[in-house]
Amino acid sequence: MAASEAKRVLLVIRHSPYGSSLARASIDLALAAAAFDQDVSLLFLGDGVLQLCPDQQADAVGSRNLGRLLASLPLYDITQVYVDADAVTRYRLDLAAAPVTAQALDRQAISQLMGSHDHLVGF
Amino acid sequence: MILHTLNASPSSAAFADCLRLISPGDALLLLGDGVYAALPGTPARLALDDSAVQLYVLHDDAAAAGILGRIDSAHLIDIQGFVELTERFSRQMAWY
Amino acid sequence: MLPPDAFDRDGFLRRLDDWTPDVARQIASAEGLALTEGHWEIIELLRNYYREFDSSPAMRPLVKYCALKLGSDKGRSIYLMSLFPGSPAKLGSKIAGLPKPDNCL
Amino acid sequence: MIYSLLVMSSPASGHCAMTAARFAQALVARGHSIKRVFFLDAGCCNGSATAVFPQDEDQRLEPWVTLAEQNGVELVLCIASALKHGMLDDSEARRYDRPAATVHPAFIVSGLGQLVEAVACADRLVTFGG
Repeated sequence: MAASEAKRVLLVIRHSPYGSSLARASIDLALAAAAFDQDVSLLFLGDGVLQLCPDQQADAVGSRNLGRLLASLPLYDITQVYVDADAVTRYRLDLAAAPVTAQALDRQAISQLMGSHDHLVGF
Repeated sequence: MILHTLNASPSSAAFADCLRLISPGDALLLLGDGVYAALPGTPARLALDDSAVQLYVLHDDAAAAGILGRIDSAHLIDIQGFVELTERFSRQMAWY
Repeated sequence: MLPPDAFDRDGFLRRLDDWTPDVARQIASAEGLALTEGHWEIIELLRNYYREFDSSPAMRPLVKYCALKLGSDKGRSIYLMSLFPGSPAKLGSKIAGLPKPDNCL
Repeated sequence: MIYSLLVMSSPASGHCAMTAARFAQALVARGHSIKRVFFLDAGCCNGSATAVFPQDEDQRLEPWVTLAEQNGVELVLCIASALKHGMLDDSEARRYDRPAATVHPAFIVSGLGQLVEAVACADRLVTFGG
């Protein structure tokens, strides 16, 4: 992977943490990309913002805790984390309590974000 | 400019999110259950017409759904047309 | 000493609850390592990482986490390599009784 | 142009996975090159050597095998997804003491790094989901 060929990749994450296996797959891909020194950004869109709920207790359903996994993103140097402001409002989420720091974007800013990356991966 | 592909029915959250983020000049290819969003006169189709998106429908999926006769042939493309869209648009966003 | 069938073919514990410091010594010895104070410090750190993030770390986050918790002297890959040769994140996780990384980085 | 494909669609539900295979064939026919097709989540079931589909329906495995064998397209199943779906090649079946391999030999079972690299190398990434 030549550095000159570096592609900016945006993962668009639209699924809730425990409703399907897609949420976990998208975060695993983010961690893998970071481990290979790729420039990766995350956008939590629509129901995807539900991954930012604080106090997830996944052991109650025998799952890995996705909220706690998200808290490790800064250790992977993943700092470009964005969240859909409309969905945050719709679900009355408190971003200050979220497991990872995320920047809230309105509709127009999200369109610009999608246009500023080379590849989009929709989950 | 983005090529959006939608493989989910017009009642889905995927459709709502896609519609919200589509920009004028983007293209939208409907496939699978997404083809129902092309049905003329439906709220989904009216919203798509308002969004000024270039609308395409995968021919075989519309045929399977039984709605081929209700869709203007100008919007219908085959798999090669799908490939051509990805040549024209450097990014694709899959909604499903 | 745990019996051989307590471990999978790659030497990872089948049941994470089986882990004790003695089991760590047993796994390390199978890998040709005698555990020193320096090893134990990283093993404890790995177990804390797992408790905090519910995952086994890749190399980069492990190095950063070490720097954060133990200072910049130890938060370096060369230091971790000297303790756990080859693949420190994987070998350290195995000895610390963490789940086998399933993402195969 | 260089394409990479990401397939998350199951072969057993809907026909998006078959659309992906037809898309890959059309890419080859138009002279594009395919760096890799990566199968993630339910998409990894496309590599099943043991799934049986009704005789009067499309055979879901065959188009992929043709792409691999006749056009040299690399097909990679995500190992984490594959294990969860019971998709094991010979070495994984041995590693986890399972009675048989279930992955067709035209497919490789490997990690997400293969997807990361495929995305980094591609002019175009096309995702198939749902």
